[in-house]
Amino acid sequence: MVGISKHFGPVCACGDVDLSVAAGEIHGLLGENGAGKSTLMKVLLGLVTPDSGQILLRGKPETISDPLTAAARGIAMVHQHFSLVGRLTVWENIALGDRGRVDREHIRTVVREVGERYGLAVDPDARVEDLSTGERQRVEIVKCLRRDPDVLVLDEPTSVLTLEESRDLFTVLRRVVADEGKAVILISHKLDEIIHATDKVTIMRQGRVVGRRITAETDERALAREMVGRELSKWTAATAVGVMDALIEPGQTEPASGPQLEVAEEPTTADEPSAQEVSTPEGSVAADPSGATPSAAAPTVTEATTGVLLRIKDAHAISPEKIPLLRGLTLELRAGEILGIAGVEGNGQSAVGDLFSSLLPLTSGTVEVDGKTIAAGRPGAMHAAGIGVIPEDRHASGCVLDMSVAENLVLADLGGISKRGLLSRSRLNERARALIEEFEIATPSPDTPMRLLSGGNQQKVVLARELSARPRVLVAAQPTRGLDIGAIEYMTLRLHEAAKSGIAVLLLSTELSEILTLSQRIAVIHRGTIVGEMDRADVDVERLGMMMGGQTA
Amino acid sequence: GDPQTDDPKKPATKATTEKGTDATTGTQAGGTLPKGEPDVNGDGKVVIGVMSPGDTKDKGYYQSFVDESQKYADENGWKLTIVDKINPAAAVQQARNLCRQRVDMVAIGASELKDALSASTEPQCKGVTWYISGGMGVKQTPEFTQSLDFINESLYAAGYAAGLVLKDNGGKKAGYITGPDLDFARAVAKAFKAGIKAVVPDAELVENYTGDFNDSGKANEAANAQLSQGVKVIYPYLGGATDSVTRIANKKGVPALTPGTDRCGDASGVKYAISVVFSPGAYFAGALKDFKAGTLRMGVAREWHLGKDPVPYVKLCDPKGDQEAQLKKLTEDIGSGKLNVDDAVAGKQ
Amino acid sequence: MTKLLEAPHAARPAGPPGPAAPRTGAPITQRLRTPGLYALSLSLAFAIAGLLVAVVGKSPWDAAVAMYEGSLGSGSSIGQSIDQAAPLLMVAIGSVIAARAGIFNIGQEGQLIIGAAVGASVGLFMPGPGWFVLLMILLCAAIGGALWASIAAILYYWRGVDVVIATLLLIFVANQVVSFAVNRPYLLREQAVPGQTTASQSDMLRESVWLPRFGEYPGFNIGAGIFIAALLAVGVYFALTRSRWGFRIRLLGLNAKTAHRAGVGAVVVGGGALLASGAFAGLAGGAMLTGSGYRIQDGFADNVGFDGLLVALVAKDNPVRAIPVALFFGALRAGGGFLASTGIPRYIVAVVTALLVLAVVFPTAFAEIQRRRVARTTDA
Amino acid sequence: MIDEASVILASAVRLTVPLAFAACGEYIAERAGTINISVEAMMLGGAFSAVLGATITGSASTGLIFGMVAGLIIGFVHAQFSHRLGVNTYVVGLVLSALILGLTSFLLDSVKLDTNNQVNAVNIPYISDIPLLGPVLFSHRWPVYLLIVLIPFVWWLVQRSRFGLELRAAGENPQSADVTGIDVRKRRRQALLICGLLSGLGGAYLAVGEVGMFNQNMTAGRGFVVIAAVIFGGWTLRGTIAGCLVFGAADAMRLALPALGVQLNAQFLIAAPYLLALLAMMFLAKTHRAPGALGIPFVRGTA
Ligand SMILES: Nc1ncnc2c1ncn2[C@@H]1O[C@H](COP(=O)(O)OP(=O)(O)OP(=O)(O)O)[C@@H](O)[C@H]1O
Ligand SMILES: Nc1ncnc2c1ncn2[C@@H]1O[C@H](COP(=O)(O)OP(=O)(O)OP(=O)(O)O)[C@@H](O)[C@H]1O
Ligand SMILES: [Mg+2]
Ligand SMILES: [Mg+2]
Repeated sequence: MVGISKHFGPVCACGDVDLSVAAGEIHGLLGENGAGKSTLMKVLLGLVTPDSGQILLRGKPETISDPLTAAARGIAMVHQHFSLVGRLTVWENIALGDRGRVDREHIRTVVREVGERYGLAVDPDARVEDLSTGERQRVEIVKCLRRDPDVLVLDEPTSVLTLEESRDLFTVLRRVVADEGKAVILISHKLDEIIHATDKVTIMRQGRVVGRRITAETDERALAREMVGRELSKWTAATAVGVMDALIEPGQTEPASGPQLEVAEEPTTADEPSAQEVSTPEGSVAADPSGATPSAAAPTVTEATTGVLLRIKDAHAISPEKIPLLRGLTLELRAGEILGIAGVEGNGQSAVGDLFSSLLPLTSGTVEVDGKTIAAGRPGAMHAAGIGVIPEDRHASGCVLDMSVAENLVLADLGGISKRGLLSRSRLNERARALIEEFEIATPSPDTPMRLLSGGNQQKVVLARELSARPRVLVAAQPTRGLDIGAIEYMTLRLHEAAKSGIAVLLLSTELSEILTLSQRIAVIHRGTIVGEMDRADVDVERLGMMMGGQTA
Repeated sequence: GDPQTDDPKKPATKATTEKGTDATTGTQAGGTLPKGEPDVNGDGKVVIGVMSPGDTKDKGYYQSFVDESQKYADENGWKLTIVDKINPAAAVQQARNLCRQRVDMVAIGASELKDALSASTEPQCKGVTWYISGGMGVKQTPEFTQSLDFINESLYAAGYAAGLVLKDNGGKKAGYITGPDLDFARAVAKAFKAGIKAVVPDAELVENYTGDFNDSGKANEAANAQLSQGVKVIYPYLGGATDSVTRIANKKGVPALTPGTDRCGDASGVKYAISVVFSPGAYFAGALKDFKAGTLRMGVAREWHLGKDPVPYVKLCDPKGDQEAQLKKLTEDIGSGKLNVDDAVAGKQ
Repeated sequence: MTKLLEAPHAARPAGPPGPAAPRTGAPITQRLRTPGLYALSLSLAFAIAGLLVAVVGKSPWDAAVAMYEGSLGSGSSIGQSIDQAAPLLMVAIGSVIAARAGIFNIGQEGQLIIGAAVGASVGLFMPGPGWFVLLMILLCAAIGGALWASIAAILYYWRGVDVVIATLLLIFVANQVVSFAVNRPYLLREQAVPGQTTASQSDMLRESVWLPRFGEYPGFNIGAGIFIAALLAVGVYFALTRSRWGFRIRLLGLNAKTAHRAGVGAVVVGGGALLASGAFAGLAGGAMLTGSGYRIQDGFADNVGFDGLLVALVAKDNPVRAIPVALFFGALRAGGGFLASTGIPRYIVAVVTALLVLAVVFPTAFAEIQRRRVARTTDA
Repeated sequence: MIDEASVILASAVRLTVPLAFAACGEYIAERAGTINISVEAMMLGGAFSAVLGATITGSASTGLIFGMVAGLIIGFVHAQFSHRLGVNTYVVGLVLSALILGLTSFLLDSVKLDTNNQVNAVNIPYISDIPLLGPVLFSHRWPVYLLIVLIPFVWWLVQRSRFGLELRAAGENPQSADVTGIDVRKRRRQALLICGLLSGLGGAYLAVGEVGMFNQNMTAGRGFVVIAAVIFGGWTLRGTIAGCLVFGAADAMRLALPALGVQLNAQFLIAAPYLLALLAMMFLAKTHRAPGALGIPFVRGTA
């Protein structure tokens, strides 16, 4: 790919990008969220028409106008968001991207063959909606491989997988590359994955290529630096890019005394619990030998830790399709602590988020705040009980893109800005101005439609709204997903502050690094229930990974 | 200003009724005579506005109203404005619109549109003559004239004729197919049945209400079902679906009756055995004649009796044996009052 | 649920920030294009209609004159147009409320006739002073419409039955319910004059419960319905834009999940919006009953429910904008009735109305498509 | 008894056929994601054009083709407005229904149409003489046999062909379908065209098959019964056809019952298909799932 450029309005998703991949190699494409990785690949697949640039296959220029042409040219892609149709069977989904007559027997045989060849067994007659996430991804890969592509693109394939499933996947990829001489492009922003699985790596930042490396000749720190574009504090880097090793063996490359958050203006951040813990793990453990009460090292929190503020008891819930989401989840949260819930996507984290968003009723079990049971699922019940939520998908449930910033800031609390059922414009604006200032939201005016704000600022609006309601519990689901470094730092800082002010913070994340950076206590969720809990100080990544994969080792 | 604003539940006070025997007479007592008939508004031309609730191309009831008036208008160089398929809820407004077109007469084809009469007292309709083909509780006021016929008379006679046919072909079942299940449609069936029973006492009448005068698909199926159950004479009391039912009956050789018009010599490809003529067009023609002569009086109801007046009548298209004589006798008995049809229908004989 | 036209937010390309297309600095030709398109598509609609009139051997010019005469040509015509507009506007207001809450109620035709039937029962059987009974008729008609809509609401919120389909099918059920009632002497059927049969309709309401009329009769005169409708339109407009209730409805319509989090229950607020739209349709039925026909019969609704829905569509879900649009549709209906009285088959009016609606939605939709296409290429 | 049963059943078949043609079309449209409420318009337009065609050419069979073309044109207009211009599909459907009812009624007043022009009945030799089954199944006008071929074909088209696969994907999960390279809006437009074609054929069959003439609004709400049948059938072809049979048989029963001496309430019977469809949706909503994106306009990039 030569000189590929693509703009979305003012956003430059790709600017003059060159990328070359040789047969027989796994090529990593590394970059932060929004760096333009997916867009570049969509250009290759014909899903996005580039403004300029050329695609050369085996030296010959090709015009790829749609995915079918791409497939004909031997390019296949496993998308970041699955492209499967749930109600169709596996074989039908696999037939979907083809042309010509649909030959069921043939496709079923092919599915079995491909499955055998690469160790990707799937039942061709199963309905996709009945499969687990891991199985679905297998279907996606089979769908690509059955066409014997020369180039296979995988867009963040591991974000929904357990550690073990990821390893299996990389084994498959190795086989694809080694035995069949195909080229694989692996998109990721997880450094360890890139290091472990790829031969070469291209690093993108803000739509441009900023580096090309032979994987064996580089290391995570160097990659991280290139990816982010500046020397990062270890902790920020870790959060942003997911280098777990660095978090487990602290203090080796980073001076322990260094500030954790570069943008931290407030000196108080130095005392932050997680930082304290990580930088002096021994101290932390020593100060809290019981291990049950976390983060004893942070003095501001100790008084608050005595009482349990939020308690979920044996919660069961099912989806509208009758699929169990929660199976006996039990959880306790104290004021002033940050509890991280780790887990692989699809194991009930979203359900927990939905539960606190009042979106999910329980079939049995209770949610209590301060000992008072809350009617789960009733509109606004959780909010009324003092639970603020930064939802996982802010577009779906966090904000209203077609309302103004001001309106988004007051969604749930109309009481303060209205009189006898009528809204007061002036009070609305007054309130919005105050919050915009306090939370440093970059917006032209309070009346600007939410849609026009950048992702980070949208997230700030959500945060501002939730915190301004003075919640007792704050649930943050994937709070930094899709944000840039600056926004991540800001968010991290705010969550710490919130905990310090006595709010009980529940952090839901699929990024282990995020969990490790922020939490004082870590619980692991698997198949809708908590399978284990440990103190931040006692974290053993292997064990954590196994628990996330379902083994209660 | 509505004529019916006093308690609507009170039965009508009997209007001046003309018991005429001759449709062409212009001399009658009672009522008022609008000046200058037929050009009552004095604009030098005669315009008649015709209002019909149904399709005026239905080859039946509604069409006959229009056809007669069209014929008459053409003969006399009058202009006819036809407004059909009027929703009863829009009747008054439609009548007002006609008044604003400066018509000399508003002729209402069926009593479903009786609410239109309330416009007759309004200033913009001042001087216009009003005519309604009556029945169904139209209360007489001084502003309009109406023609009345009597379902029981013509339908009893129709039933009688059907009975004669049944007797001849040895059948015991007659069929009746109509659209919506209306009070009026039930009354028709009742009189028709009584007439049949007068000839064939153990005959049955199969009544079908398809729900829609124009749904020929369903009417056909009703006919198929009836014919398969041994119905030997069939009465398609329908609108647009009439002919398609008769065609099916023709194929099975089962005689059919007409709903309102004389189609004995019909060349349209469907054959009727009995013409039941209670055509509103025929009554209207009588009124138009008076109108032309300047003798049409408002405030009176003109009654049309079987056996007394030229219409209504029932006619066998291919009479056999003494059928014609029997039917003629019945007609005369009804006309002379020897047979009280209402009692006969009510089973009080 | 879908919104009228298409959800405006869905029309924009997704993806985070940044206006999708440069709005400023569009060349003048582009800005003139939409009005030009309107002119073009409207004249095309009229041309087709004219052609059809010519086909039956009448003069299109005379037809146009008759349309004008019947809708705007005189005081009484204007009054007639306004009278026709009143129930359309009421239906449209209800449609707007539902659409803003993200619910597409398509069954106004049924809600209207049920409302009218309930109103008719009240008007016929409730004793009391005229003004009081009139108020009760209107109130109960609205309640009747709301109750009919509530069947769809219950089916949706309880069993997940699609609102569009349920409200649509319920129209046919409503028609039969009313037909049943006006064919039963013990229910609403007209009292028979002895010896005579009756049509399928109710008795006429007594004059004291009719909606008052203003103006001198043969000239300009209008019923009170339009004042009620216009007041409601303005009131609902303010309620939607200024009140907490309106904010909640909007929130629900724009993002149901966020609304739920914020304590806006879909069942209460959304179901309420659906009921409100049913109530407005029922009220329209009550207004038709007490404003012009004074009795109910088969075919009473006469497409007012559907036309009202189209008014809301053309007014782009804005109750105040619906006022002129309803007047336009009212004029079409009034002019159409008058046109029929000149002997031109009345169906031409239905055809013209349909063509005009298509002509009105075409330019905006087309402009939107163009905008999207331009956005794609200028982004590129 | 056998005779009566065979009469009712044969009548049920005749009442079912126009519904079934249109229902095959509506089924395809809904599987592609459109609740097409202009079937009534397509049927009525088809019925009118069929009689017009039969009048012009003198051949009722050619009339069927006219009917299909009329349906196709209505489908085309609907498809362009709702799946190209993005106008709300229900609004388009409503407008088209009003337009076609008006247009056919209007033209009926000004065009002289044949009133007795029907396609031929074909009694299949020998088997049409089998008692009960013979007259019920093998003694109809020839388009009825077309349906016998059409149903398996539609099934194959939707369930087994590439087109059908893509169509279902477009109705279930347009976003995924889009990523896979399927032109969702195009598939939906094509489905509407097929729907128009088949609904037009259904209306045409009613007019030049069963009745032999055209009356104003002669489809009398059959299009909405068709929609009810697809819902009743839980969006499967089997169920849809079964739904048509149920509604057709119910009508046949109610029209035949008086002849057998039973009279039921007319209003209730007319409302019955709609009530049945509502009940079906109520009780089968959980097992019979509608296509995932049914009634949701597709806009690229809104997942
Ligand atoms: N259809 C679109 N319309 C507008 N902007 C878009 C569109 N698709 C992507 N973008 C923008 O282009 C930029 C690059 O997006 P892209 O999806 O390629 O990032 P990425 O590197 O894949 O990020 P991630 O790791 O989050 O998947 C982002 O700023 C994104 O918001
Ligand atoms: N007309 C037909 N001809 C032959 N087989 C049929 C027919 N209709 C249904 N079937 C059988 O019924 C099965 C289900 O078909 P149907 O059309 O009802 O599927 P569906 O439920 O609509 O599809 P999905 O399962 O994707 O929702 C098919 O696999 C086929 O074996
Ligand atoms: Mg991406
Ligand atoms: Mg004159």
